[in-house]
Amino acid sequence: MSDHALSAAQPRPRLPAIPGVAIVLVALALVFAAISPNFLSTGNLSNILVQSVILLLLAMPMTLIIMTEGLDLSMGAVLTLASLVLALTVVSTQSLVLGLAGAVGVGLAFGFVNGWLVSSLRIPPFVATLGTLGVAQGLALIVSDGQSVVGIPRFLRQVYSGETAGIPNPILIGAAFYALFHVLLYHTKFGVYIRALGGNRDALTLAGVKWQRMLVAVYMLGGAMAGVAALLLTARINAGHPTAAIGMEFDAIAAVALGGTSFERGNGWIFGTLLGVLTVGVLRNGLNLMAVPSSAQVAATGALVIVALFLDGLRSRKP
Amino acid sequence: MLNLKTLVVAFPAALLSTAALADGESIAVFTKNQTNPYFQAVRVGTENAAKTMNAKVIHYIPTKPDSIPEQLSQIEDVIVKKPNAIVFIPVDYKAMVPGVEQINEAKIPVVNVTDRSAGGKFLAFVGADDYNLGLETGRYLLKKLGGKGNVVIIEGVKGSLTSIDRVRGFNDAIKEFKDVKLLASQPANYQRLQALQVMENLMQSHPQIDGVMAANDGMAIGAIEALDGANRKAQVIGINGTKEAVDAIKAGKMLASGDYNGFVQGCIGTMVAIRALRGQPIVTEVVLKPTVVDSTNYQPYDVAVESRSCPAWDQAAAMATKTN
Amino acid sequence: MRAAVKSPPAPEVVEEKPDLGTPLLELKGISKQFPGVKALDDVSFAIWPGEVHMLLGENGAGKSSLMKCLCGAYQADTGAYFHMGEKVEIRTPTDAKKLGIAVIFQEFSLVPYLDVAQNIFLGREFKSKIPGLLDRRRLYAEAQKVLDRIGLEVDPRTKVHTLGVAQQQMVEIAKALSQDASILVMDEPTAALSDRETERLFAVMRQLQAKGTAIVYISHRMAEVFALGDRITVLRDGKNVGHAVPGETSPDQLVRMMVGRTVDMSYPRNFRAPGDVVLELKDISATTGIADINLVVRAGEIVGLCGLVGSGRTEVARAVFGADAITSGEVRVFGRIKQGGPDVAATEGIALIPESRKTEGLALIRTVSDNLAVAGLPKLFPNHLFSPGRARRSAEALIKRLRIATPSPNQSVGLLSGGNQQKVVIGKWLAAGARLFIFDEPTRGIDVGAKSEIFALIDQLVAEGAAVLMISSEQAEIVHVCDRAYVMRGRRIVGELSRSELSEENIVRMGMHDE
Amino acid sequence: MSMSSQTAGATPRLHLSKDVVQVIYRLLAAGLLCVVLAVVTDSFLSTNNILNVLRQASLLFFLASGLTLVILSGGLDLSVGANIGLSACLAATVIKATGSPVLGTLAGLGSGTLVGVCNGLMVAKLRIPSFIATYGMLWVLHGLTYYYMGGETIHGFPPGFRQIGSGYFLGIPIPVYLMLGFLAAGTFFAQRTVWGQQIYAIGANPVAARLCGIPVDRRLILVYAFSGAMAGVASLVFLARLNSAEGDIGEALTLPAVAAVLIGGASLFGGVGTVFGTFVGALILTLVLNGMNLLAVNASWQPLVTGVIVVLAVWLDMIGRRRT
Repeated sequence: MSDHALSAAQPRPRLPAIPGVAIVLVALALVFAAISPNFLSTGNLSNILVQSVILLLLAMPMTLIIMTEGLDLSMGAVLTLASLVLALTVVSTQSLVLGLAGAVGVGLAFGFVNGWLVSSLRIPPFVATLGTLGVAQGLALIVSDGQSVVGIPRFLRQVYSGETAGIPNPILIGAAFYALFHVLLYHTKFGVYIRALGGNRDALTLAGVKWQRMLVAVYMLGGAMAGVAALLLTARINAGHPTAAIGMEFDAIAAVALGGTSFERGNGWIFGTLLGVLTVGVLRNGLNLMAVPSSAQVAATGALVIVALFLDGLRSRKP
Repeated sequence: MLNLKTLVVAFPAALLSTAALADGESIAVFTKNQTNPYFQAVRVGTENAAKTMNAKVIHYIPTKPDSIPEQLSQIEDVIVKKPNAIVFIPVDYKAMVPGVEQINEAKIPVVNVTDRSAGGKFLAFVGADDYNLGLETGRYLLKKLGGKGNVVIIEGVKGSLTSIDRVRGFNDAIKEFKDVKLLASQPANYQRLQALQVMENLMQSHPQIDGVMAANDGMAIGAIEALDGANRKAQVIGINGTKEAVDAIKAGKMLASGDYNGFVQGCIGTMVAIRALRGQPIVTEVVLKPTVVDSTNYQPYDVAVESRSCPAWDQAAAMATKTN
Repeated sequence: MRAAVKSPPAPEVVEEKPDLGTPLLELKGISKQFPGVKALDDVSFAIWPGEVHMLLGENGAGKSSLMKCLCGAYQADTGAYFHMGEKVEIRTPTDAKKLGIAVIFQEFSLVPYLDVAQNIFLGREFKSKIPGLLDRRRLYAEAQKVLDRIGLEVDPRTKVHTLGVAQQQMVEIAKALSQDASILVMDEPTAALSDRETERLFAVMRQLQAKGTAIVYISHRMAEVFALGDRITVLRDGKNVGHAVPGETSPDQLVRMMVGRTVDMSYPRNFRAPGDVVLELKDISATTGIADINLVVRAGEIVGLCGLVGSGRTEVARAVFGADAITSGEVRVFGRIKQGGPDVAATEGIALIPESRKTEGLALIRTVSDNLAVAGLPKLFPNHLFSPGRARRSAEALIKRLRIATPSPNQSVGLLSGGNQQKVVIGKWLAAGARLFIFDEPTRGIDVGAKSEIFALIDQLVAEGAAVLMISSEQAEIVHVCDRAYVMRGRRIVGELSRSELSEENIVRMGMHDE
Repeated sequence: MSMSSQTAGATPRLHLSKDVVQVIYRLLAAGLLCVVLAVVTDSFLSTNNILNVLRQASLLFFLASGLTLVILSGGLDLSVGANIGLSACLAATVIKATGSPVLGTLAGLGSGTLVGVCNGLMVAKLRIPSFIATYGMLWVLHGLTYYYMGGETIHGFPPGFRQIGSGYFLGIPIPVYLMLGFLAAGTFFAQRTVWGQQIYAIGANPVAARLCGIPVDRRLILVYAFSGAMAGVASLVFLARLNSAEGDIGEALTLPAVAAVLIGGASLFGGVGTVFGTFVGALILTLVLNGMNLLAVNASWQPLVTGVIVVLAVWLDMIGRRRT
């Protein structure tokens, strides 16, 4: 290890390495554009973006959580529960604000518990959030008694299906939150501390930063974003459903990994996650347009994750 | 009779700019998952019908079984591709309504199959009456038991329309027999293994179980395996009339299965869609009559779905419960 | 107090009352208890402005614990702190910071994926005018100022993980300096630095001293103690065992105080005629950048491999062991061409004692016994069946032979001191029956007493016919111990020094960069 | 140095390793659970129910035991459930095609192991984090299985083959014997072989293990191959028990298997845990679910209770470890 010192002494040319995910994304887009004439239509591209937003809303906080060397397996289940709470609240009160407050509240509560288990009880994040995954899933089934919640008023659906200034609302929401996360990670203390949480917690302790609180905050941010995503999901499916987003946390984790964020040492970037989410979206969309059988789509999703990580691995191994 | 029921419906064809299409139409078929044999039967039915009518079908199945967001995405993608018509089984009859509305907006004619959607405009609905299927099959079991004894119900996925209606049918059948006692009603999510374990556990709490009503064949067979494993006997019924259930009925292990006939649903759904495109007369609702498959009448079901063939349109139209 | 130093064996604690006025910071009667260990036992300690106060002691003597109490990372169980004569509390790092205490830690407190500037100002970010955001321009400007001050030519936007160990240490120093502390604590700051960087650091220290900054300096290098120190405090077993002033004491006396017994610091060697060639490298180049490496190690000799940090020494060791891929050339071990990875190397009798014990040498959560067995498993259990009893007996024999201080073979190895951990790393290769040992910085972070034990052990190994290749940054060690030495520069071997030519001057001359 | 005085006076005392202490606590917990269930339900203590619990635990244990080795080595295998699906379907096909249970068994074990080897290669050679590599593999396997099965089921196997899932010997189900056999074999492998010890070493510090001359890559491939092979074993027992193969047969089992390993005391950081602990973990998980069924608790509560137990078990462990 010590012997890398010399080479590092000369300032390295600042050539950003092209991440595996970008190569994969461009390759996929080229292939689909060549094969399927509809792929590059404005309608379809906007389609892909709109469909990717819910996953993006989960994958961005997941990126931050993974950068702290954490993981949140409960996100899909919390999203489901939040969506049910939102649907029930909106149906009974006709108030979007109350509904959203309820959903975000549920998310924050689960995020707090996750963060508390991880930071105060020092339970490994995988275990802690596997536990809360079960709790959220159970609560979702109990709250809904296994039934869909319907009768969602029109104004809620408008959140998802409406447009503002000619741009679909979900894209605007996604863009706004992307900007927020970018600023959060690169222009605030919080972002600096997130990388320190994953990279070297002792450094924070010695700098007098109360990192336990930061860690709880990161998980709470994840919960809150699940609450926001619940708004879009509920508006999208026009109902609350007890299994609507089960397993979505794994999609989010895969997108983050695809984007090149590492599970160690606080090495991650939010733009990579955006690319990861889009790659998943483009792949699904393209395969659907090409009418590829569903079984092949399933396998392709798995292969995509493996190939992108393999490409990243190849490059990082070069000296 | 036939002529009365079958009326010409001209408007869907008029919507199409390419009304002249005689054949080669593409039909997008939406099913819930890749694992349940029932949906495979539907898919084979659609393919069979399309083949005879010289059209082609493309299947869209969520990669995650029964995933609502994924089926919605698939609808959006399919709309871009603009197939001539859609045959549609919603993964959730309530939550997929926005998807159906998008299809309607894109002016793609769509036929609803199996689960009746809670909203949206369809050319027709083709399905079976889950409630009556449950009621009839349940009655059949209870009569075999001599109108008395202890029974358990194994439910499907909680909140799914098919499970709710079938279980309601079971319960109403039980109410008709005063001497029948319902011991328990537990969900096993249409999963064989879960049904097996639920049954194993139920046998612990209930030393005498005479009859088992399962909301599908897979669960019924899971329950039979559990009974076999414990060396206990009970009469078991399921629903769907799958090949596996027919084999079990033949072997005397299973009493009966209510025929849900996904194959025919697929056939008729596709026929309606294609006929509408070609400006031919269609029907607007087909609810298949419940048939209980038992050891006396299993022969027609004792063939793989792939080697069955669709009914002719006259026969199909004869089953219609509503026409325009 | 001076009398105490002159009268071995170890003196009792002596009260010290120099006429320097009020100390800048005074610690009185500090004690700190950990489960099973009393890390600090009634330690008192004072620092005056403008002095360099040397803190000496073996590993585990309590230096690090004392420092951590000083900077608020630990809370002392008992004792009091006085700042300029006033009683103060130090319970958190923030308290310490308010008193102007800054610390340069030996174990890096840097965050790998933050850049140099962000690391320097971690926890002290500059707020932008827009609420909640950071002022990045000011951050980099301020960082550049600090870097200029210590002469580190690195872009403040460089991510720290791309830097070498020496540069990271310099960033660590920059981080402490940027706090404009009145009390600066340095824990072996030069351990990873080259001579050039060390010189720069000393120059900065002299500036600080002139400005009245008090410096607490921990070192295992006697030369530094005498070159820099104004006052010396020695700790042993968590107790304050004495004070001294450099001009009035000698290295031997200090060592006696640290160890509590007489230690021979000359690392005696019994030089004898070397045997057959054990290791031969012919024109080796590897993916890690080393090129055209030729060297020979014979049975019964210790061959040194020296050069600056970063000159490619570790890479040579790893290439021999098969840990990094070789692109050209051949490695011959016991006359046979060696190919393959570390597993092949191990079966052929090669042992690597890596530079970083904790991350590369040991499984810290496992027991001493497990760690001692791990390399020798195929040899101890040739039929592939593991026997805990036999593993334990083998471990007990090694613990005895190597004098490893552990309460039981079942102790977690992470709880042992550095020297004992190093013995475990060596012990596992004895169990594996290795005949060629490659030591990479075998004495880094190890106290004086353990050092001489380890050199005695190495001497014993070669006496029994083993061959040893030893990497060390401490030229004195190479000079004392080695039969011959190769010197590296810029990832190539630039020369070989025979026993008669071996001197620190020659090593430094050959190893320096042409500038 | 401060230790030297202690060495001299160290007296040999009964040394219980942390692993052993952990397992004792878990056995106590399982025992307590049994006592509680015996008191609050009347059916728990029947022989049938005990055998029932053991048999259900065995299915979980097969999967969890292979997973334990992976987790010991510091990795994770999320593909085990999907692996069961593919292996069961292939084994079923071979049995159907050849009529030979032996060939079918070989096919199931072979495909399971092959998948494991692929996982191992990805983790060891391509250096993809195991979590992601096996998650990708999960999808690939699902895709293959779905494609291969086309939504059908394969059912009806020879009675001889079915014995391994539903047979009895001396009144005890065969899977229970299999479980005890694999428990003994797994424990022997982990504790009493050189390879087992090397796997612990790899889990505790992979870099140090490599620099100790342990062929880390080969051992990792071995570990994942074992995990795959155990998925193969599980697939065969499932097949024999359920008498049918479906694509999604093992889907719901991955996370419970991970939970069983965690409840059993293994650490996701690697190097800590025992196969016996996992056995007790599987037992505790099964006991809780069995108890909830016997008490007729709504099935919706199951994920919630499982989640709480996982967190509780790991937390108590950590408290225990911090004290020592």
